[in-house]
Amino acid sequence: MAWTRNDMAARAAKELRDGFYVNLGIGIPTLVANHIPPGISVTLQSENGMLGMGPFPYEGEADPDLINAGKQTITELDSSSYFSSADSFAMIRGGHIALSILGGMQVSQTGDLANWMVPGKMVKGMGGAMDLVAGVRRVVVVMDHVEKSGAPKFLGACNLPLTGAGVVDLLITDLGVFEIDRKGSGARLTELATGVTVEEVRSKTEAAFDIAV
Amino acid sequence: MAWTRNDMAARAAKELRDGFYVNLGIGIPTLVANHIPPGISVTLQSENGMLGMGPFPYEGEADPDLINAGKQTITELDSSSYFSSADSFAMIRGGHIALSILGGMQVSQTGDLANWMVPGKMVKGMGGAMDLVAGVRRVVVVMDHVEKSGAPKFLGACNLPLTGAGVVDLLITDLGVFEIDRKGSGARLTELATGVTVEEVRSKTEAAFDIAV
Amino acid sequence: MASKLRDDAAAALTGALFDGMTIMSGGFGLCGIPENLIAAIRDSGVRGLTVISNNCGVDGFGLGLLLATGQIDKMISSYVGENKLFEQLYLSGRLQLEFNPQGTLAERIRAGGAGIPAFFTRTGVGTLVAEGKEVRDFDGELYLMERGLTADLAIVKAWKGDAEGNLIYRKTARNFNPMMATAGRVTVAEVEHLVPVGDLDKDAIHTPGIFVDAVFQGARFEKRIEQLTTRPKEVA
Amino acid sequence: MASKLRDDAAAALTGALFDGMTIMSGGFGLCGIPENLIAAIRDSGVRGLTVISNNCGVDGFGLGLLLATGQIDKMISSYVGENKLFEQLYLSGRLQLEFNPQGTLAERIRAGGAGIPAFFTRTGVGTLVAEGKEVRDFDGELYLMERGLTADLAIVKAWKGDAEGNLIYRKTARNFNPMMATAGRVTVAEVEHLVPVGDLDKDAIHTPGIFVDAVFQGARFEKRIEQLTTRPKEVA
Repeated sequence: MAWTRNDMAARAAKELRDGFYVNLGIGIPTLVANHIPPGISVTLQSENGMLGMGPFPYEGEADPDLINAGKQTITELDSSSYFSSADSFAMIRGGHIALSILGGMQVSQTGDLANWMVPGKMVKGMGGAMDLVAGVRRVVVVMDHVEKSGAPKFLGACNLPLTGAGVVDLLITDLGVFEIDRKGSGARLTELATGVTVEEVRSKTEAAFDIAV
Repeated sequence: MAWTRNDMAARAAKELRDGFYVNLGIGIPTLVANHIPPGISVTLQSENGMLGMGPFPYEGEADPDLINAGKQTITELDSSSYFSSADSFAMIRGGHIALSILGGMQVSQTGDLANWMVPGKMVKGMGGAMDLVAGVRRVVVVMDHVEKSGAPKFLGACNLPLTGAGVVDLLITDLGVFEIDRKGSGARLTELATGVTVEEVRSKTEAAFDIAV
Repeated sequence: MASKLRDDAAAALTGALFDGMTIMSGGFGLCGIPENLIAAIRDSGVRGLTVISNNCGVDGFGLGLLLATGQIDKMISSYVGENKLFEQLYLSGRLQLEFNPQGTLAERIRAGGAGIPAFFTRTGVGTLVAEGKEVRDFDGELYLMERGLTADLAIVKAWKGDAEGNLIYRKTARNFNPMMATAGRVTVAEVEHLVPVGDLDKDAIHTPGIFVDAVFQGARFEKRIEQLTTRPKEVA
Repeated sequence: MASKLRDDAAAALTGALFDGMTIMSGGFGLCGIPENLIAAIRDSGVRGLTVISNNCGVDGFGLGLLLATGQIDKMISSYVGENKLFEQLYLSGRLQLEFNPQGTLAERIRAGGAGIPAFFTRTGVGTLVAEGKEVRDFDGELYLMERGLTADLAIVKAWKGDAEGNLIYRKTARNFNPMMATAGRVTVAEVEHLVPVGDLDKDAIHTPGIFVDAVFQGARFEKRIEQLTTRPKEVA
């Protein structure tokens, strides 16, 4: 019985620490905001140029001048500030964001990430993903463990074009959690989803990993 | 009868055009602001981070948070704006300032300028001078034609450490005006101060120059 | 001083357009885009454009208008394809596309306006983005060299502006507009509110007037929302 | 959230000081300098400092205080020597000095905070500043490669700030403060007016709180004027 999307988001939320500045990607990472542990306060950055993202606006109160990086209407908080996209990515590239949680298509055992392009399909672009994985201090990827076809997504080496090489610190899938050493010393399985066995993970994984559960 | 400091400033002011954004150095260049021709409006930039410099404040109204690049108290205008020093020099380096008028110790016939350092004397630093001559679209130097000792200051090559190489477009001295080609095609004497002869200029100049008066 | 004030978008663009030119256009998605200037560029009929903009609008709005008329030859963007037409034009080879990571694009434009011909960034090392670019080790880390970007024309949209060209943007509509204002050989700004010189807070001006060649108050702003997301009002 | 608010300069610097460290200090001349933090650094007795600051204060004020106590080993500046002591220390070999053109210094700090390890600039080509640096041709023009600058600690001074660390500077007291706030591994800010979170105009915040680790309201600000220049009041 693997983790649900919400379970994965809840697990990712455990990576948050009080006072963290965090950037959340589209999809499951967005759900992480619903699972922030009590007593912990984090500030959400939106890479188009905002710090201190608030929740969606009430019906009828959306402001076209206030959107997040997913182009959704949002709100501001008392603590919010706005800045240009150049200043926003200076913040990201300069290592000022503590944590980025984003989705993935493939992750390799050395922390490579592919999540922006499938050759042969229409390419929409990498947006800010390459900057985020290159600049943010700690990168957590949340993704399904296998393709719909059953093909593994945690690989020895990605075969899709990379978003970044050696950039992932932690991989959370529906089957468990892997710590990855960016410098190439390998991956370790550190947690299993409820009812999932090491054997199941092994059978669905191409990447080499040590067991530390 | 050579030009006075005020004459030189007045001559430099003729280089101003309506709508110009201008940076004026310390000394004679500062006097240029007193000679802005009627019908011409220019905006003065101060490289510490201000556009639209106003005159000195009235007695008793100086604001310690409002100084120019010479560290003098100044005032703002309705049109003024403030920005960081990084943004200020981005403006300068990016070629957005039309004209810089500054003082010089030595100028060469190829437009080299030395105005920041005399070896053996205490060096106070170049401040923003190197950025200004490298970034501003047109650079005018105003200086006495010779040293107090009588030694020429418009030379074949500067012997003082340079502020910039091939950066001066126009040289105004107490004896006349020289157009200089930055690309090295030479200097031309285009104006003589009242009562000054070409022979006098020649005798007090080391640089080679054509005559176009 | 010769005024920078213009009556409308067409007047503000007079003399600034030519076939084959490069135009930077501010905005992120449909947020903070120069609506009036884009429409005027469409109406001008100028062709063969290279457009530098983070996105390319949607069908029938924003830069999508210039796709529909076939005026754009090439886009330099970080994320596109919010509209069907873009995909058709691209797949049929009628539209060239250069992808830049969003932060690299923003920094390239900032560098172009700041007189910096090239800089190094970690972004894109080991990816397709690195192809053909210099990779260099600084203190044991690898970085790519990226070049500054300028354009023949930058079109930007601000919330408030004055006749000196001083501009203030609002909330996340700021995005790429301030850098682009610095990187156009000619920069034209449309504002929602034209205010008297002196009304803007001098410490809060985002774009000093030096960067702006022409400014006008937009006739009307649609300010379309791309993805309306809301929550129900809590009942007391 | 763990508060960034501190009672005073000494509390704000707790744990941030060590001998031999590099400190960036905001301000241009005596304008916009972190007066309270400089005094607290003097009182801490920390030694062997490398200080990055455009200038080095005057005798008895600003960074001149740290010269008087011999705490500074090296300055990285664009213009110094407004005080006699500086000259004495330098000429007697007790103080090292690295000159940077003012714009290059500002940009190096901006780059350091922005994750840019190096960039190219025309400034200084063909001068002493170019010694030992890579010179490179871009499109027929020569440029120098300059490196990004960071520091163990950045001390900045703002006009208004809140407990989140959001800062707004006033007039030309802004100068080097915003870039330095981004380039310190630890950044401490002193403000003239501490205001409730939410009071600052969100579009006008110069330094978002993410860059600030500790903030306090300065006990008193002398705000000394270096060169008082005035004109007589016109009589009506």
